[in-house]
Amino acid sequence: MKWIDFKAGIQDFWNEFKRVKFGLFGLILLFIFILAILINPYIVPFPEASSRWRDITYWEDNPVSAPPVWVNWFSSTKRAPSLIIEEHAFSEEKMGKIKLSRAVFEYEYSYDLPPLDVIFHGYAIGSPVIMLSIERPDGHIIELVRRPISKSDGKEVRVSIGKDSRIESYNFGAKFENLEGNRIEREMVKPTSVLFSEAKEGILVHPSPLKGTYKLIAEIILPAENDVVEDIYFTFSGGVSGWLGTDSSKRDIWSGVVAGVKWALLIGLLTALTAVSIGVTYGVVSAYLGGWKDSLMQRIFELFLSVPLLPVLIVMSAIFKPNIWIMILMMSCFFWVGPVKTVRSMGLQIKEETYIEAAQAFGASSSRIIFKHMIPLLIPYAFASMALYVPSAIVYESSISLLGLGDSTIVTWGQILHDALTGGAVLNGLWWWVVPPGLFIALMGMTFAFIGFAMDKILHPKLRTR
Amino acid sequence: MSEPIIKIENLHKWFPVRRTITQILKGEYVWVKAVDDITFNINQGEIFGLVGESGCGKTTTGKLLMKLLEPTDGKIIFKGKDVTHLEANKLKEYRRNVQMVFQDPYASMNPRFRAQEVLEEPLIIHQVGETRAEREKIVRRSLEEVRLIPPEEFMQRFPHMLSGGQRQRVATARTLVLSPSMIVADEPVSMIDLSTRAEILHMMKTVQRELGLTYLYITHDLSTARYFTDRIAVMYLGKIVEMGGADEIIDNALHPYTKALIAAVCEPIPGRSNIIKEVPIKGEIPSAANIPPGCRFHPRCLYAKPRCQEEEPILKEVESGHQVACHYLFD
Amino acid sequence: MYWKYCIRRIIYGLAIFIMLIFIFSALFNATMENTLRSQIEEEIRAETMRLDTRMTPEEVTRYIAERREFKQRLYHLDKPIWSRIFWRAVNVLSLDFGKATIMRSSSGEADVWTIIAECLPRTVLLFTTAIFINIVLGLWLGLKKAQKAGGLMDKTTSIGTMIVYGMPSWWLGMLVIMFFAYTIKIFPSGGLHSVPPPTGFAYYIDLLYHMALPVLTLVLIGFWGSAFLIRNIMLGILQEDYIMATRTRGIPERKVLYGHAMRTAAPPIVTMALLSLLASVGGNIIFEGIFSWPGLGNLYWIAIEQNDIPVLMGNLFITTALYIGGLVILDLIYGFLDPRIKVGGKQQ
Amino acid sequence: MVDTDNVLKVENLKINFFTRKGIVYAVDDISFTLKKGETLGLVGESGCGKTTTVLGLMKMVPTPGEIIGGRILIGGKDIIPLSENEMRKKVRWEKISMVFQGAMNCLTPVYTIEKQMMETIQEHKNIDRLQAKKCIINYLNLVGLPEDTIRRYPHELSGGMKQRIVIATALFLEPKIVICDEPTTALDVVVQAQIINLIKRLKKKLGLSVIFITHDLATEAEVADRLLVMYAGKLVEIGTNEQIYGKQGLRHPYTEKLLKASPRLHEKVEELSFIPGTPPNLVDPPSGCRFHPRCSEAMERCKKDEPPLIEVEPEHRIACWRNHYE
Repeated sequence: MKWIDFKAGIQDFWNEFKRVKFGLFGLILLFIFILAILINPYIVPFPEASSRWRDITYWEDNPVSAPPVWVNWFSSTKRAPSLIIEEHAFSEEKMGKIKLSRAVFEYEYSYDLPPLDVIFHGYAIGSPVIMLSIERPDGHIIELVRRPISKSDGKEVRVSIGKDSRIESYNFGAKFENLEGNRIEREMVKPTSVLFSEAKEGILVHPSPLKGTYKLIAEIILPAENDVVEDIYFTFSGGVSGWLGTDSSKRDIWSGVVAGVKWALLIGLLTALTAVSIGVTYGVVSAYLGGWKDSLMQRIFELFLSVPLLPVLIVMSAIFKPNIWIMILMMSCFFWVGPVKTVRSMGLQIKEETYIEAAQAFGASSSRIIFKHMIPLLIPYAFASMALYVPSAIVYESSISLLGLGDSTIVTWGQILHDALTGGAVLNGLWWWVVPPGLFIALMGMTFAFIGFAMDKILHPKLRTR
Repeated sequence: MSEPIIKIENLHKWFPVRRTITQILKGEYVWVKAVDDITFNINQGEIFGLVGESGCGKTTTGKLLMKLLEPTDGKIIFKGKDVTHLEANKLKEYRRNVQMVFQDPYASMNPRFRAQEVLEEPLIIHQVGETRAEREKIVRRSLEEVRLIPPEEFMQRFPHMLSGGQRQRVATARTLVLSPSMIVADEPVSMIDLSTRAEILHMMKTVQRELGLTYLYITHDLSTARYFTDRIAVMYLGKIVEMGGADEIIDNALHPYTKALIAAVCEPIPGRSNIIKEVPIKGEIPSAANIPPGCRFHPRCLYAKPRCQEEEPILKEVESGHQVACHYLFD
Repeated sequence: MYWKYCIRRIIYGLAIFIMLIFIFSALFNATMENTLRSQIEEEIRAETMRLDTRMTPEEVTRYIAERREFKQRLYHLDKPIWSRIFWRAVNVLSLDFGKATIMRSSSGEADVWTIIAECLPRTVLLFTTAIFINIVLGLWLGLKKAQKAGGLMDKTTSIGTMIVYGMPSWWLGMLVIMFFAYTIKIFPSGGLHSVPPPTGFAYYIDLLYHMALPVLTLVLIGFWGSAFLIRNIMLGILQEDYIMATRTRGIPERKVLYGHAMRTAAPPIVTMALLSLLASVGGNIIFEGIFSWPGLGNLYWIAIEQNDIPVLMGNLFITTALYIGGLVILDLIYGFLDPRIKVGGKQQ
Repeated sequence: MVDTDNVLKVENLKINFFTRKGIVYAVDDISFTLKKGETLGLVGESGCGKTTTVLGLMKMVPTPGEIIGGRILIGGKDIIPLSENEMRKKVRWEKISMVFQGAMNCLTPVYTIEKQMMETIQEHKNIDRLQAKKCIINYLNLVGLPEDTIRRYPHELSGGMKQRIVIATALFLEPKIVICDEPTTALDVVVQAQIINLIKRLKKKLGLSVIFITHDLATEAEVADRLLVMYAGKLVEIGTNEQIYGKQGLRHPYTEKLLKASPRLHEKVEELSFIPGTPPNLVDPPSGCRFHPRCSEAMERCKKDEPPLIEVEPEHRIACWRNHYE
């Protein structure tokens, strides 16, 4: 087929396709998905989610099982969201060889529930000492942590106020609290809830939030000339976090779900492409050859058709532990039977067309007839069925992943759901962990269903209603 | 107009039928005898008509001549050479010489090919014409031969952009690009509207005269056969029952079946609407898998005798060039 | 004519099943033999523990070697590979799936077939109920859609079909459980029946109560598809000449639709609906795990979690048998409904 | 006033198809009558609106088609205003029945012949099964089929047999008008002749009025007493068999050309004539006389004005400007 004809063909098809509204809608959705892959780093807070999904250090600043931020919009008690504060006022003092730097971070607190943790980050060389304190809107200054760093050539420093300032917080709270009536274990105190609450009775038991501007002060003593602490910032592990919350391993679900888009598309499209190409060729060849060859090919086809797909895939995955590529191959190995029956009957019809006979009468070879005359006619059908196999492939992969048999080097929606299931998300009502990944599977399926059904509608004029 | 270009000798085509298990166990075979022992010659430059009802084996005969089907038995001799069974390369050569026009011109062209591509395809398959330009020249010439003038206007059209008549012209032009010596035309006008039917037949006849072609014209329509052909063979259930000059057969039909066929033909002549014109035939054509013994026409024949049920009649010459297979006529 | 067709179809189904069993046996041979070998070793170790303490170490070694040889012969492990595969397939076909490594049936037996036989009826119960409701709803909606094709109802429900097209049933199951079992707490979150199960008539009510959520989920996912399929089949038939001819004969629309059109559509509807649902049984099987419905699907979960290969394999064989059985039944129904098969081909 | 002679009278019938590509004027202002006991032939090339016209007579125009004007009088009563229900119960099959094009596809494949015929009888007549069955067998015998045919499924019968069954079905409610839409096209020559004979015989025997549609002038000559010639949704000529097929006579150029294009069996002709060009697209039909682009005798006037049907001799009307001043 010449390029110009191909273009004309596409143009015709497009003109038809444009009329099917839901098909267009599907295309728009697909475009959005592809866009999400392309601009992934700009729309997620954790762009390395895909490669470091199972690396706990990558997620440690996040809260555990926090709901999404927009929950605040619908709730009367506002929770502090996760936050990173990098901006700070910096001053430095020299006392002989020793340097004293002081960085002041401002934090605007206007919520009802405090963040779960406040963490100091920095990069240290030498053996500096880090002292953290907080200045509250009511003027109290509380010294929180004093952390000397052992000699190093450079390492990440991470100081969690929530973990390391229990005693200081307790001591501060105890000054106001009536301890007679309420015996409170020191270990039970949540430092952030003390620090961000009004200094009055009940601060330990029933804290009420103290809204206003807080100053987080980091004082760093640098004993040697070359000692440095740089890239300092505070992270707040919020009571709500990210667009879709976090899971019980502190992972940001939004980042994970977006990272899953490209794998879903890859699995779906690659499987559908291979399977449909094999299936269409198989069907046409079987129809064209006819006779005992056709019978034999049909028997093989029926053998494959009689295989209960998912159970076999599950057992194969459980036993062979395949990676994602092998999994795609496995699915293609069974998916190809899908279009065969229709293609074969279409092929038989086309074979009966006089122009095939005419080509034979001119002495055209079998391969010429199959590839020049028969397959081009089936291409629209092939595309339509391809679109309709994409969701199946995605669902099958998710199902296998749900059982915990997926490829652990990548992150797919099925795996997130597996984690949710084993993490007790259903039981504990952590809906933000269960809904999004499944919704994305369903959305992706819907996208291709829209496109596929639209193509189907164009291809079967008999089903047209007007 | 004297040398036979093709000789068909005792040609058979039996299709096997799917057997039941008991039949397989008993070793019985069931055949659909689509073509059952036919013999005829077609002379150089002649138009030979093959007439019969659907299922009589006329199309199968055409396909056998085209080598689209392998004969079960018998011989096909083309220009003195036995072409019954051919190897791939010889077959290709044979197909350059014998071409086919199909019943439905629209169906006989790939709807995705432009007229030019349709015409080019045989050239590409047979590697005729070194360059595109050379091939285009041949395509142009053959379009002119079928009176599609100017050819440029039609070359870029898809089949659906052509009218029925134009399509059949393109289909005919396609058979001409390889300059064959014989064309098998299988009901070339039955799918075409009456108003253009005559046009196509006229064109085909002109081309035949100009290029000295030989036609095998397969049809169920006796009236076009009379107009178009020189000689006619009437087939019934895989056998030729009568053969002879076109005028001779129609004006002087001898076989009861031919007579029935002629009687059944409608003609645009006034004053027939009140007459019930009897067709001298009984019942309907039986399946080719279940051929009656003896003369295969006897269950439907009004003149059948006991002999007809037992003995199969053979073609006998009654006049020069007029052969009939019927016991009734010779008793 | 019809019974001949039936017998042929059943024999053919059996042949395919046997072939698949051989293929599976070959495919998973290595894993299954490894499991078998370690099971043998375990048994021998258990036997040696019980041995007479007065035996010399040489005697013990010889004893172990003898026992090992005996057991390996028992399980055909001493034969060449093709023969091992053959025997495995033969065992499977005689419903001998070996012993489970960890899992036990409710009566405490380790025999794989017993474990599976316990689960089988539950899966059949759940899915046949869902299939039945699906077809009834699908027929109702599909007919309505075909009748007013292109109308508002047809369009919106078609969009519905597309929306649920790629939705995994088990995910919907999770949502349904979260909502009905944990939020508004009107249905149990899973299981076959309450603990302890009630007796008598209440047992069946309890069973229905537990079935409600999984069936609801399967129907919610499934019936859109069958409605769409039935709509397309009906729409195709409604455009046939004989429907027009029947209408001109003055037959009322109701009879045209429910008589002629439906009756002609019956064979393809039955096949396509059952086929898609059969596929959904194959595709929804792990769905049981979500609802802790103790059927074959749930068995996959547990077998995988506990790495119990014999149970996993046995389960696969039974699922395959069920699936092929479904296909055969389908064809039998088709043949029964289509006079062209029932009465025989064209008149000769 | 009840017209005793005319069982059917069609006045200014207009049927349009409202398609995406535009309005197709499939049947454009057609008037004719069907007399008692006659066979009216309707001829024309494929796509000229023959089938649409007769479907219109039964008010069975398939969507997106609609009858947009005119009157259809059966026994003097206009059926256009009738509701679907009245049509179904009183008109269809009782007054007017139809034998469809491609009888092969007109029988429901999953029902036996008996069931289909029985259903039709019981829908219209209040008789018990036994009587109905007798009636069915009666009519099957009438069309030359054996009694045991009623137990058969359609796929067990040959094309000719199915056509006979369809004819029997069309007749057994004793309608006055039977429409035959190309009943012989898909059949073999011999069977064709048999079916034509059958229709003629039944017509005489039962006193039917028949509308017989075909694209083949030769077939029409065998059956029709009077003919309507249609071209591109318009009637171009109405005349008796003699007037249309007779040796000499005045004919519409289109009819004339069609006749010259049909080969004859018993007349050897060296050259057949033909009509150049193709039938027009009915979304945008040619102005004036719709045949003028293909007519060799077209005048200036033909391009502008549409010719009316003008009576040129008794019973013979032609829509052509050529005859206008004569």
